Amino acid sequence: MKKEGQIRIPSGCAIAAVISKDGKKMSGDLITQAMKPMHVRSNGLGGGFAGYGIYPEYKDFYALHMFFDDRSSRISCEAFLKEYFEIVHCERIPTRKMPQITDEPIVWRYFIAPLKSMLANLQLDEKELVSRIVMKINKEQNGTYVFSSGKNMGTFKAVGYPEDVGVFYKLEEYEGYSWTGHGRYPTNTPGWWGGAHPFTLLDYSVVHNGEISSYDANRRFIEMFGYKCTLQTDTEVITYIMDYLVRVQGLTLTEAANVVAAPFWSTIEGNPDYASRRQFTYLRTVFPSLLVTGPFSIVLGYTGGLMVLNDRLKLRSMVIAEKDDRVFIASEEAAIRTMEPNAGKLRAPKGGEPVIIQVKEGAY
Amino acid sequence: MKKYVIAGNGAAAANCIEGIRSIDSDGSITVISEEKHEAYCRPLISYYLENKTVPENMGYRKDGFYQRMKAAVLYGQKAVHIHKDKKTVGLDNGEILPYDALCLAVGSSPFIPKMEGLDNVSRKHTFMTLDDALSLEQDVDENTKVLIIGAGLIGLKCAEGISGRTKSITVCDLADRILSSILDAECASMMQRHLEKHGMRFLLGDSVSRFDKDTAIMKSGTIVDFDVLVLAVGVRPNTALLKEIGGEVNRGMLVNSSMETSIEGIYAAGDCTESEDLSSGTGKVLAILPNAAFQGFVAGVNMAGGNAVFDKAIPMNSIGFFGLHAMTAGTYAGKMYEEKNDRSIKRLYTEDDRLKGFVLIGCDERAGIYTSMIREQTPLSSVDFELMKKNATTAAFSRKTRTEKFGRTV
Amino acid sequence: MKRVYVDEQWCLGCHLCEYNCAFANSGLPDMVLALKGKPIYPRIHIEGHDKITYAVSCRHCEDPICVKSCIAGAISKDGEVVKIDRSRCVSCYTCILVCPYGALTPDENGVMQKCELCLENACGEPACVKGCPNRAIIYEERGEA
Amino acid sequence: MGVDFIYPEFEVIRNESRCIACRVCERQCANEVHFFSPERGIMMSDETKCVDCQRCVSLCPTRALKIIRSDCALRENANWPDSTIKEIYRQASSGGVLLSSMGTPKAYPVYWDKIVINASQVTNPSIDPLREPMETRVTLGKKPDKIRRGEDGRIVYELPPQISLSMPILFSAMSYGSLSYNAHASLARAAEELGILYNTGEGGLHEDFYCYGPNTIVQVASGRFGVHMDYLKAGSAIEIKIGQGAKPGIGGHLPGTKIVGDISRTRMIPEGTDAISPAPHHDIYSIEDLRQLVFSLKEAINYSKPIIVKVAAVHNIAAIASGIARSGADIIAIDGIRGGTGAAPTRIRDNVGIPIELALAAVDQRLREEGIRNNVSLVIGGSVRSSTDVVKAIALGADACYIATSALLALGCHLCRTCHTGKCNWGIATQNPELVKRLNPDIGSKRLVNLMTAWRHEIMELMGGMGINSIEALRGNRLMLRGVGLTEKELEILGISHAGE
Repeated sequence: MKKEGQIRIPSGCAIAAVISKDGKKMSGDLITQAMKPMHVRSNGLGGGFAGYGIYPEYKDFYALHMFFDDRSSRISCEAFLKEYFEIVHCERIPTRKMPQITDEPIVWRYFIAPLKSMLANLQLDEKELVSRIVMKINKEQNGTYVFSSGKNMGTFKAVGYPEDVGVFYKLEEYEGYSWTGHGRYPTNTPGWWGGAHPFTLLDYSVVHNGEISSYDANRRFIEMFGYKCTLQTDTEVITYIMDYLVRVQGLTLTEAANVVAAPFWSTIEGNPDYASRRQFTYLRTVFPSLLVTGPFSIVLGYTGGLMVLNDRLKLRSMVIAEKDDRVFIASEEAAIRTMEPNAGKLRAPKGGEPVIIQVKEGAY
Repeated sequence: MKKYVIAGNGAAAANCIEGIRSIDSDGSITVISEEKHEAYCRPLISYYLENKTVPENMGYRKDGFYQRMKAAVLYGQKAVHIHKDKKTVGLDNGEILPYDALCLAVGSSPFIPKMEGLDNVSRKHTFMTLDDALSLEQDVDENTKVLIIGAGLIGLKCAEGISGRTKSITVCDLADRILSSILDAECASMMQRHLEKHGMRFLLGDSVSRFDKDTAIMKSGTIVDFDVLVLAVGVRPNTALLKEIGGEVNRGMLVNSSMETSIEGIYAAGDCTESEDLSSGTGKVLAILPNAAFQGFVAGVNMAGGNAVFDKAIPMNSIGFFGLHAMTAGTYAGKMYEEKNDRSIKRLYTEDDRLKGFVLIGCDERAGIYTSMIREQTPLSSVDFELMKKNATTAAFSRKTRTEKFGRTV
Repeated sequence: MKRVYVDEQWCLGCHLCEYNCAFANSGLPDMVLALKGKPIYPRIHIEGHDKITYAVSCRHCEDPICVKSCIAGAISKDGEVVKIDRSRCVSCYTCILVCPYGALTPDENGVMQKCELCLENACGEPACVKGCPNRAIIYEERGEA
Repeated sequence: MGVDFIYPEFEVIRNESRCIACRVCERQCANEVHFFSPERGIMMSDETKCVDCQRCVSLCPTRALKIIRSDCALRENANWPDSTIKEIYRQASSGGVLLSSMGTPKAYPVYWDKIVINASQVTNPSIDPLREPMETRVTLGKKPDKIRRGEDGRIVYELPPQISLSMPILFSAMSYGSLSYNAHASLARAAEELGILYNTGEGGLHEDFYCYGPNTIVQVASGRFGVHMDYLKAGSAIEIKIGQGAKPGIGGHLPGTKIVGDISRTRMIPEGTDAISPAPHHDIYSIEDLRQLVFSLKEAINYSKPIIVKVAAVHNIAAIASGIARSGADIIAIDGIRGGTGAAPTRIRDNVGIPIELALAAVDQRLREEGIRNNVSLVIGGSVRSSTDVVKAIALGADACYIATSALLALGCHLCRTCHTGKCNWGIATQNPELVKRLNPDIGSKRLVNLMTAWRHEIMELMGGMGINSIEALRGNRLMLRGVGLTEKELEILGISHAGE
């Protein structure tokens, strides 16, 4: 049977997220609990979380979370890393032994800083270098997989139900201002840890529920720009698209959302505002291949915020609620109620309408 | 409510009723009908004798015409006097009809020249009305010898009409040819040959010197025995009604293009009138049905206060005998173009860049195109006349004209 | 009113209109039965000269001269449609003499016939229009000249 | 050898019991196959002249006619098929190059027919185009590499010239001269009504059709016929034609007999002179020369419209396309071996070039590998026969498809493949006014609009089935395709998996 990356595996999912607009830290237990009422949306073949602000002591370093099939993979990978980076700190990521989670690979994290000489040599900025090296490892180094690479954030994922994965990774020991969680329902996979969500590149993490019909159009386009879709998952390609649009092309998150979930031409033409019409038309004309069709609901995590986005037909559920400084997002309201029974302002964003929750400047 | 009176009940009268009703749906219409029939088509009487139609089919309009038109008909009555100042019409039964507008559609009457011994002829007929035809029918069987005086349209149609009923028909005419009013010698002779093939005998350039009972002694000395005599020498417009009250009358009543006579409120239409022949520019009695119909309708419209003119009268005739049709129109003036063979003759007369008239014998295809050229006075220079003269065809018009004719409502 | 119009620009001179007309007015269910082995007497005719062809049928004039001229009262306007009551026709050909389009023609017995827009035969709409391969004959409402 | 008899290819079968001798067949056959025998009172045929265009069959009001292939055959020989032998006879008789029209009849693999399309089931909802918006609009042209922002931080809306199509189809180049005036009028009017484009081909643009400029691609080919400033400015795009799928590597030849009247005026050559398009452009002997022509044209029109470079699909098409993509061209058009022609040497048409599906897949992949796919749009042609061919082409990576034969079929073409005789009974590939008038553009344009509307509906249905509601999301979406009965190599080139994988 082919595993993730050798074949494209569509899957349905559960999503939850929480963020404090004031940048107040929350325990990872909160997001773990949120996944419980959505148990039936997963099938035990993948769960994961991303937390932001969890590594304050290493916040200036890229935190690489990695799976190794065996020790030798780790040794050779470390050697490779050292060609480009200074490894400031590395360790095995703490986990619990539990019957629900089995066949675990070796799970490590590295806090690294790019070598200045290498940056100058390759004429790259450090983000570009980190992203290229991550791609290179994932594409070329068998038995090694980088599943998190941002600063002061990290993802934790495994094959299993998400509520078990949270316990497995001891998330209650982490504190972050923003968390996303994901439970997976792949229709056809042997279950591979790397295939679980969130999917990340640098500090972008994506949790996604859906099956995008534009997948190969998006993939074949984005791969022109150095991205390698090794997993063949929607989440991966969406992450790369967001990275490309926001980091490489310099679009705002809203603009990027208007590319990915572009308004229909008829909607654009009916827009009374000339400036908006022009902008929408321009973005659709320039990036037609980055339009994502088919059902999806995603939460994009990044340093200092979250963006929620549905496909333009709103073919997947996604609700948002608030309480005080906290904003809650989930596939189902039940997940929100688990995190905060008294959450209010419950709403379902429209198809294609990005909702961006930004942490106060300086609070993260 | 206006009062309309129409004297006469032929094609002109029927069209006059329709003309009035196209403008005025309320006014009262009274028709004075000398004959005791609804309006019928007089030219059909020969076809009746020929068994090509039956009286039920001879009505000029469909059954119920007068009811639909809300017109009252006084059958068997005749207008005998008009009081133009009182605006009344007096009938032969003494009745007086007031009118606001009067139309004289009184037609014409057979002209019977004085002939010695005529009074002693036992069975003599004129051939003008349905009653004439019905009475003639009674008198003719297969052994009847018929003498018809007059080889004009009426006489010959009568001859054709009874040709199936009797074996012996002799037609005589003072003129040296048949249909002398519309055909020249050559054309007439072609028609004559055709008629002779169907058993007619002709005595032309000859006339009855006197009758000796049922024998005609001709000027030439020829003696013709007959059983039935038909007098078809000609007709005269009935103009007396107008003439006696000082209305302008020539051979027929004179009318303007609105069909009004010289007396206000009195209109005239049909065979009793004289109209200007557009093709010759002269006044003529054009006693043909289409003229009567146009005139009657125009008179009716104007009587009811509408505004219509008819100024495109031309002589024209389509007359067929035993399948050979002769069509004529306009005047035979100017340059003649001719095509002929032993079965047909075509003659077109042109003058001043116009088609003036034509004779078509045995070549009637699309003849109306020629007729309309005469009526519309189409400049020959605007058509491909070389083509047109060989073939009556709209293909000879310019594309633009054709587009107008065929691409629009006409 | 909807009338039949011709556009000579597109007429191919294929004469199909004549056959479709003759068939439609034959009252027979099959064209072969209706037309095989006999001359046809259609109510529409291809006319033309040189390379120009076009179909001519009754124009249903506003003020039809044939109606006024018919000596038998056989031609009338029924609404906007000029119709002929063929049982009354005596074949005098006066209508031929007056029609400026050459739209009336005799049938095999010399009885006059004309286009009545197929409104009362089995076709129900002008057969010439329906069968014209190049839309050179059109049935529609148009303005006056 | 005196005897050089080739038995007629077709037989005219006339059902005497149905024929009413209306003679429509006789009047409609420009080849003069049918004639009436007054003596016998029946219609007869001279089958030697029949090309099986089916005009008579189509117009026969009693369905008394059919044209069938003659079964008079030479002795069966797998190595020497009948057609090959007869071609030899013809050449032995004429001493000339064999000429043909339309696309090759040879049985090259049609990869479209070996590719199947995906649909959503359970995991992803299909979309009903009757209920939800379904977008088929495409914009062709080079896309900018980098978004630029002004000093106020707002995006600067700079964009190379684009052309917008309501659906991913254009009418391919067919010249006025090879096609009739009415065929061009039909194409132009349909393109306007549909919101797509048609292409002048190398015959110039008749003055009557300048009004369709926004829906016109003007072509500049090696003969440069009809090219002048107003012409270049008239359309929405300029196409430099390097080659054509039906005859890669050779030029064109419209005989002087066809250069009459408006054709001569439109082509700007004297009446009666042969219009010879050289095999190469004599100012393009290399890729850098192409670049110069591209930029000359751009200068001429002030960089206001995209430049298309059209090439035939040949062996190294991927590399050629890569070169063109770097030449400044905005759009590459590729024409496959099965593409049509008004006239081409038979041997070339039937043997030179490669199938469009393989060319498309190779070019799209190559341009992506080089990261320059965004530099150009890709239009492909060469027997796009249906909406599914279009969907498959788009999924393989085309931005849009050129159709020509399909459009001509809509206009009445029956693929008798004798365009080169100039006696097209359907009024399409002829200049004989009597024949030209057989194509009424009112009908022609409507039929084209119908065809495209039908295809568009089908495309939308297929997209909806795939859960895609914008054609952009289908472009290059090869996962939506699977091969059936293809070799590993073919699958590899097409970049698709086999069905079941």
